[in-house]
Amino acid sequence: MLFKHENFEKNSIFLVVGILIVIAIGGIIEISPLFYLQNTIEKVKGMRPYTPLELAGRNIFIREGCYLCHSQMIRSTRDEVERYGHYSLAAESMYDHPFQWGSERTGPDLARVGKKYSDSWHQEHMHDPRAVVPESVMPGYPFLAKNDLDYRMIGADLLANQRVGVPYTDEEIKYAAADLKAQLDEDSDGYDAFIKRYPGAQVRDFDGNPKKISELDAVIAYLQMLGTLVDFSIYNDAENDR
Amino acid sequence: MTKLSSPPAVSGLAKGLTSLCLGVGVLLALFIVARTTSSAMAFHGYIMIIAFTLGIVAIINLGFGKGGHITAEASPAGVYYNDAVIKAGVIASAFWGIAAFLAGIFIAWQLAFPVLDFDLPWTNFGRLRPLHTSAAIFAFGGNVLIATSFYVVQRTCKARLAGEIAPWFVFWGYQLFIVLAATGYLLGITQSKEYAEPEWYVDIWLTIVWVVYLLVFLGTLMRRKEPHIYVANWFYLAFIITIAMLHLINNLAVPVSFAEPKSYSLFPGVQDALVQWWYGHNAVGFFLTAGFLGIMYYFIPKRAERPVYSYRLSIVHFWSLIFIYIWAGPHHLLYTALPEWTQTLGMTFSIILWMPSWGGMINGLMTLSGAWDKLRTDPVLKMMMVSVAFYGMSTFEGPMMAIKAVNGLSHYTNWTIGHVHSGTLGWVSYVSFGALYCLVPWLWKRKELYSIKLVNIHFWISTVGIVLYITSMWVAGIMQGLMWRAYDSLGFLKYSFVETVEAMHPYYIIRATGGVLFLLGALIMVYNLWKTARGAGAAVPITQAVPAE
Amino acid sequence: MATEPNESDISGQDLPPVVPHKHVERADVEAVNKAANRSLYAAQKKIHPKRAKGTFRTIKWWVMIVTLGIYYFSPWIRWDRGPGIPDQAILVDIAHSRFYFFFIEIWPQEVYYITGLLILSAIGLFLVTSTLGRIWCGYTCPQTVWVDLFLVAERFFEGDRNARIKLDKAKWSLSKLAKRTAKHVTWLIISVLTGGAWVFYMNDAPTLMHQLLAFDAPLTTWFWILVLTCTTYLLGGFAREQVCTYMCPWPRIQGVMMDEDTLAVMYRYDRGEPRGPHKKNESWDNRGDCIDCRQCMVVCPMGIDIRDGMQLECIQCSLCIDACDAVMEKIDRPRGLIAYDSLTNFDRRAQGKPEKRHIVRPRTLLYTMFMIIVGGIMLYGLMHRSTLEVNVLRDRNPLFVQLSSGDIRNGYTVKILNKTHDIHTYSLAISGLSSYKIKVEGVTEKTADGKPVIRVERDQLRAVKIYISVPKAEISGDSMDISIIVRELAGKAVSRNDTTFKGPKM
Amino acid sequence: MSTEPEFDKHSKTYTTGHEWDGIKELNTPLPRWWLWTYIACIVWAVGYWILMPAWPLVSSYSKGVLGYSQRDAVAAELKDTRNSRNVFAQKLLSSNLETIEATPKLMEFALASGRAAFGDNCAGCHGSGASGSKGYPNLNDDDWLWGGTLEDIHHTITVGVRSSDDDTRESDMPAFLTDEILTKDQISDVATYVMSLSDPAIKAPAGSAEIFQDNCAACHGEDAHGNRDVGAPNLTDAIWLYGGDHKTITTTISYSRRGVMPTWAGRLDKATIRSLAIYVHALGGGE
Repeated sequence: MLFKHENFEKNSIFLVVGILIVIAIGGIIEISPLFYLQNTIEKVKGMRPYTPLELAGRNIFIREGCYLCHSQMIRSTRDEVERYGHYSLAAESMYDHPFQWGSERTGPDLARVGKKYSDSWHQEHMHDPRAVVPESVMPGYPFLAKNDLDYRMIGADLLANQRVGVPYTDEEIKYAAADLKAQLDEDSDGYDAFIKRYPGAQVRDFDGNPKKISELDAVIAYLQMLGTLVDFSIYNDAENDR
Repeated sequence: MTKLSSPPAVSGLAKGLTSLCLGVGVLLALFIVARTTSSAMAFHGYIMIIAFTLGIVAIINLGFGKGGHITAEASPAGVYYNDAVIKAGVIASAFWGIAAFLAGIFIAWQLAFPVLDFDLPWTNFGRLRPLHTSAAIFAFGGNVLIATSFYVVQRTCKARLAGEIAPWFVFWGYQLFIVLAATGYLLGITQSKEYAEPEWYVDIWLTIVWVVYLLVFLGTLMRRKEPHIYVANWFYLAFIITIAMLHLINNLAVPVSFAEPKSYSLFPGVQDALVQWWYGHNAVGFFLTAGFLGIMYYFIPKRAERPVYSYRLSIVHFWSLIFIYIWAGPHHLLYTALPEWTQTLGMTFSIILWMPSWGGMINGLMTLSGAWDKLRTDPVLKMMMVSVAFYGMSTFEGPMMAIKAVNGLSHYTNWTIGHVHSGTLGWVSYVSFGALYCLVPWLWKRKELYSIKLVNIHFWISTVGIVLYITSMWVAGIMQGLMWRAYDSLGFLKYSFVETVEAMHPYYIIRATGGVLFLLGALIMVYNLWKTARGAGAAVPITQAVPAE
Repeated sequence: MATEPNESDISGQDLPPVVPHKHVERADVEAVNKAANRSLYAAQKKIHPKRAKGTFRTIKWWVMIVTLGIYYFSPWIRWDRGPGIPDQAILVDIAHSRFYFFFIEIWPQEVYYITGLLILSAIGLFLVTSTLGRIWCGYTCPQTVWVDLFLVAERFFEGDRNARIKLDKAKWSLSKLAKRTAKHVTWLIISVLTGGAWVFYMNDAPTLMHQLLAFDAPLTTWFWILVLTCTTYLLGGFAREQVCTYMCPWPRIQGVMMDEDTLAVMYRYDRGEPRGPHKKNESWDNRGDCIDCRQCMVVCPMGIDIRDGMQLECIQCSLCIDACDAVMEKIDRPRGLIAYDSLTNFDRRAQGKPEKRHIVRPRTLLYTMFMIIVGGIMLYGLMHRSTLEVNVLRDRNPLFVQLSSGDIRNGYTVKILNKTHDIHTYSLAISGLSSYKIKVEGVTEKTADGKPVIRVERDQLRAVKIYISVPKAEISGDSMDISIIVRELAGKAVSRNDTTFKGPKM
Repeated sequence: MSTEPEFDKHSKTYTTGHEWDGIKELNTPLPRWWLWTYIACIVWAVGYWILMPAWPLVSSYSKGVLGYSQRDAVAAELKDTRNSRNVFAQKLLSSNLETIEATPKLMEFALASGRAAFGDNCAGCHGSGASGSKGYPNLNDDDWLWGGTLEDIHHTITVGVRSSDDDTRESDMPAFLTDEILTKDQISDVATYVMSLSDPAIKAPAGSAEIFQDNCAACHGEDAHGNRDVGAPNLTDAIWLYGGDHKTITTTISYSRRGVMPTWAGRLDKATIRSLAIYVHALGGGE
């Protein structure tokens, strides 16, 4: 059965083509169905794209490499569901570019950390993790509260997301910077328009310093939203078997 | 005997065209510097301007005043091998190896004593960990692969590397990629895809470099004077092609603007996750396995002076390995929101992968059958043998950890870290050290290494280091897994998460100590290699034989 | 491909190779359907080791009895730990994540002892291998021991080497069928017992025995018995030497652990060569002591010729030493033609120096030192193992509560782990605060000086919620370092846990 | 350069006849155990594919003979856990509340199930940490509108405040401005008076004490310490439900607040309500 193998050994182009075919098959069969099979993403109520502030927070989360220690994926096992809440659905990350499922848990899973702790806890924890959790090995991020959030490009961020398939409307892209500011102040003029565009979004000053739009504002806004969007009271497990 | 090949020359056209391309690169970089809002991106722009300009100067100087001819010595067999670029690769490998181990040790101590994070952006764990992994995999591993592949493909084809500018472009282009990636992490530029963190513009640069790498390798294969392509080259070729495919697809993204570092991955959530781990797993499979099997297939038979154990096994395990490895990615996503059918495929193919992986191990170690006594006297061979043993152990552990029931316990824990390091410290690093110990005397034309005794000491110190590393992470991982799923008598979870963090402390210390020992060994190696290149001690220069006409 | 040379079963000699004629160009073509080409794989060549007799065989019998004895019987040893706690001396209690080993009891957060053990055994093996070679492989490795056991059964039913070779070649007959069946049934019984013994380490042995006999055991137990039965049967009965040659990583690592001073089973070629048949009364001048009787190969379970020098296949079981010594006695030559020897000694003999056992050398000293350090740390840990473990988790939400009086209250969960086998009471105190009130949910008992008293059942963890309130005037800064001290009332165990007390930002 | 196949003495095998830089290859056949193990792995995988969801198809995927789904499996496992805890739920019902708090096992169970129920049902208003927000009381502190004993809390949860339940808790503070009981100035004065009760630095305007005694003391008490029977809060402490600044207090007096909490009697089973009461009571402010 091996007598023809010489063809590969004597002709480098033949070898290249052979390798290409062999390595392409697995990926094609495993990955491409995820794009066309309808049942890959569950049908849920409540998912919406990130608000500009949350997206900015998410980008800082990525920038600081948080995903290296914190997963955002509650697996469908008993202990994880009991510890962190309902297992994560594919639908919950359908607007994530890139995904943040993580691969290791030096710290706990964050998929449903939203609304779990208070803003003030997050503020202190980011400033000095060991001040609130003495056993923690998390690095301190005191600079987040000091840094002004750079949102000059936030409209372009939303636009890029729109291009990769996140359903941001042109209006949302246009008012991205205004919406970002509106989410920090319930009494601002932009509030009504903002909450219409992002129903159910949490609006308040997240970093405890109303005078400043800091990176910490964005990060806490992002964290407080995580895992809170899908309405599980009307989610049907059986309908979404895959 | 083959005829003496003609002395190498570089054409003016090639020099002109390459310089022109680099000139365009300078203009693009200038555009970035002028337009960007990100100071980090501007910094990268300046680096590129400097690098491209230096490149143009170097290219114009190449063969200047010698009628386009390159200074090179013919080998005894009459081939003008391009060894200069390999020498550069060996030096770069040693340098990046030390850098990677240092970064690893630093972040290991950070986990044991978080005060070492210093609460600054560029010193915290989150930014340094990609620095460690990329330095280890791409900077150290990548340079070893490029250097050895250039060496092996020339020797086993009896032909000079294709191109005169191209191999140097691959080498320096790759170093530029490393510098951009590494400084990017420190400045907060990352797309958060593990082992594919660099942003879009660095990805594009690597793509260019990699395509040239493929062309150089393929071009050399086509120039070969041997009728057959040697098995080591099959593996190198599969590694180069597959990495190109993985890199291109996993890094598809839409940048925010052509002057901004930030981009958004083309794929959403679950699809992105699978594409990433299809990439991530096969970065292990092709970068850290296929490529290094190429090293094994040349250096072990060469050093042991024994024939490769089985040609048939080479064929069967080569094609099986590259076909099946691709399927195993989903085992990184078991029990997640990835559809279950995909998980099943990932798990089952991981199990099937066991024997194809072991095919390489059998071929490596059975090659030593008949040269077993050399193990006692040749520490270089010792290192390569242990690397094959570690390869065997981790490719057994891997399929086992891909079994859902085991993965349920091991995933997200430090068991995975231990597993990866038994592969990277035991297999990848050891076979690389072996290759470096071989290459330095060969390239610098020394009779032997400066000190065999130091090789032995390197070997013993780093082996103890690996033992500390693996045992601590293995036990720690199982402990984490057990504590996370421990229930009390009422069926409620017994431990809060932070209790498991607290329990990790001793293991983090043992692990970091193991890392220090490993680094110590590597430093001894660098010293030994440096002395060898300098011609000290036993490393007396060999006088060059006159090439046969 | 050229045909493989035939091999007679005891051939140690190289047969003349069939080399194609030199001057005729050899076409690069292969006979596709030639039988040899169709065989993709090489069948395992069966080895029929003969029973050896001698010192080392006796040692190996004893090692086998002791190791198998430990394996089969230790789950049945009892160790009284008090009521409600398993009384099995060695027990891996998966359900309760607990490991018992006589007086030692390990909780999941204490598995670092196992790291210590693993490091100790790894370095221990390094040490043993660097001094005595692959003694682990040759004597105590489970694979070696079980193959030995399987060979005992094989020999019992099918006879020794020659009888077995004959039986293999014989046509199928009733007697062959009977012998084979008996052998495999015995192997399977051994395998089932092996798998069975394994599960007893994970469960209370007598209880499980009852369950097994009543076919009432959990499914996973049956599963593990099945898995271990199959692996034992396949590895011990069939795979045998192939495990050591191809699959196990340890031989490779051991190969590199050995150096020129390592004692290993070696043929003393300086004494044996030139070898050749020897007739009685013939002179021993100008020849070596090896009479090429090949008894060393006949007894070898790995199917190798020790006279070829160091080989990766050799597990150093020393049976060839016994075989050779027996022959040497018969022909009246000194024993030890095959013996434990080192490369250094070959050199020394060649130089006319006396032989030397170089066991104490830098490497072995370093290993020993390393082992003493690790062992010392572990021993210290075990001696000072606290029977009390406390974890304090401060509330995250809310960080603090302002009371109607303006006082500030913080909440903590204190987990007290009583690792003893008695019920204990513990007092709870705070240091770092000059004035405070402490309240423990569901606890009313107090010591004479007013500290809350918490009772924890033996071998249990109890989590209590405590609230500390501090008068407004005492608050200094938004975070104060405090310690929660838990003290065993009727003993010495104390645990001090640092945490913080939070107040509003000043 | 092709050479002739050679016989390798050590392995007794021929080489393939190729040579690269001095490296030759033996033509050894594959080890049989290797091939068989390889085949065995493939066979096992095929079996697994038949049993489990495995291969993607055009519009769906092969579901596997066993019809297994890990999400169903974990749901079933969680249900089993809940069922096994039912024993304790029964005990919660049959024991009186004080006994429960005194029995560690029962208490542990009640707290665990109370915590879960609180997160699902109460955290929306009272916050996940029960620290409340404007208009929703903080349940951690020691200030109670309707009483902080276990029995009081249990009753409040059962009947709610201004809910549809017949026995619901109901306070009835008039809207002093809307109902034209007091003028704007009087309200402003009495608001300052109320502030002065908890802050000695504030001086009450002349006559404001009288207004308080005439209009407010009936419910809040002459000393303004409140009256839990009618849900009137203590006005002398540092804790405010809607805010303690002058503007907020003025608004509260002018228009009244009329906070609402639903009755949980019909929505949650009795055992859960008991656990909730115990959980809230154990939050630190319980009396």
